[in-house]
Amino acid sequence: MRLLYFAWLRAKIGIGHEEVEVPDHVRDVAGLLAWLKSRGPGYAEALADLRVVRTAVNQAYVKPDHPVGRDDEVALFPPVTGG
Amino acid sequence: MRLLYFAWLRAKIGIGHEEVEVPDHVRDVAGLLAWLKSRGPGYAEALADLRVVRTAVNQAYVKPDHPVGRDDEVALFPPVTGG
Amino acid sequence: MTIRVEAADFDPGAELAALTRGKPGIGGLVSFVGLVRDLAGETPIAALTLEHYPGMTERQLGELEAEANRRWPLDATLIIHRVGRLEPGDRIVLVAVASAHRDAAFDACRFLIDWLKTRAPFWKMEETSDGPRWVVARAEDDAAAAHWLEHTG
Amino acid sequence: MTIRVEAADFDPGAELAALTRGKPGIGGLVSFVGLVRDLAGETPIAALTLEHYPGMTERQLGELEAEANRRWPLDATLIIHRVGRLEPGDRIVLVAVASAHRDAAFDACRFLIDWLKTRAPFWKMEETSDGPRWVVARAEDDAAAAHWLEHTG
Repeated sequence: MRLLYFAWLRAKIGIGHEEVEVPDHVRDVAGLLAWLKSRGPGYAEALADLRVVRTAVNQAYVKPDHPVGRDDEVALFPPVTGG
Repeated sequence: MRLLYFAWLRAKIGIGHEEVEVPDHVRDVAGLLAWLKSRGPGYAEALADLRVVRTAVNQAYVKPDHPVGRDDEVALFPPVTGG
Repeated sequence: MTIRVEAADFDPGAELAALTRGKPGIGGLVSFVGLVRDLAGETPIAALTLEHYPGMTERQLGELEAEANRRWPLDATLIIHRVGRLEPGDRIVLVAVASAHRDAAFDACRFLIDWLKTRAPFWKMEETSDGPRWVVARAEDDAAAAHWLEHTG
Repeated sequence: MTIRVEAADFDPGAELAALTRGKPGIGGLVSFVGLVRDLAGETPIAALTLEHYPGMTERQLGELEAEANRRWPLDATLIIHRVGRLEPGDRIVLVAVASAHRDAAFDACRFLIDWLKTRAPFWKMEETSDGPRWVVARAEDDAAAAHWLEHTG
């Protein structure tokens, strides 16, 4: 699975993107976020308040119950502030 | 009194402006319009339907009961169509 | 807070750049450009001639600008309206409003063009294949302007 | 129906002229230009850096443009959004909409910038005298975007 991080999520996690092998029990966005939190203090800090984390799967906004699989591109980022 | 005519009112009356001596009984816009109608067929035609005639006295929109005097600039024109 | 009535064409890019130059508090700039259309309903239009009432025009536009500035916190406003003969595709009018916030800029720009269309003494004569004809005021324009009497954005 | 995301500045006058060229059915052209402000609240801002999600940005903006064209009869739309480091007074974004009628152009332009601000994956980092900080999304922007869910102009 390809993971992308933007803005302060990228800064806290320390990288902009990575390829990961997720465990079999990770089936949806909520499961993915829970697993990521366990991967280190940067992840835990970035994902401490999920109210300010948005998720896109394959470049479309999704909700926590959206399924994720090994071929997906999953992006995590704060609420957008362009324009 | 200085009178100004615009758009199709100017075309029907045949002139863009004139200086007139109005009779003493003409005290307001309604009286002025009634008097002007009597001045010839062009005036009568231009002022036949007063619903489509707007009046400005000294460059401000006024209603038929607005007073007019010899030193005023009075303009007659159709509803505006700029922009 | 600039108003110009002129026969010459204007350059929207240069006008917009000048409006915001040296004012770094401006966050949003909304502009409206009105253009001569080639059709009026289904009638082809070869040209328009715009007539106005010099003096009253500037006075009415000045009052509209002052009213917009009373209603919204604006950093800059600009109204340019052309007169004379114009052809399809030609620019007729530019209304531009700059503000710290986009909502104020949008509301004020729309207010200015809505009221300009019903209050500023301009008249259009169209040249058609049946000859010239004066444009009739649109009831929708009156409704758009009246909206602002009840509504302060 | 053009979308561009780029570091370079744009020329609003040239962009607006290109948008309407050769389309004499256009009666109104509404544009919004967003600029970098020198203050965020009361904090002086030295610069902004704009980051985005390449690919998703263009996809989201394309969906917004398609939605605007479903809702209103439009002749042309344009969205340009800059990325990278920008200073106060610099242009950030241009949204322009042309239509036969001004109401459609105003509504669609406002719809596009409202939704862009809440859906397009851009993020701003401000440089202040206290160091860099990420801009926090505004509740007003969510409200402005939500308005269009109930309202078709």
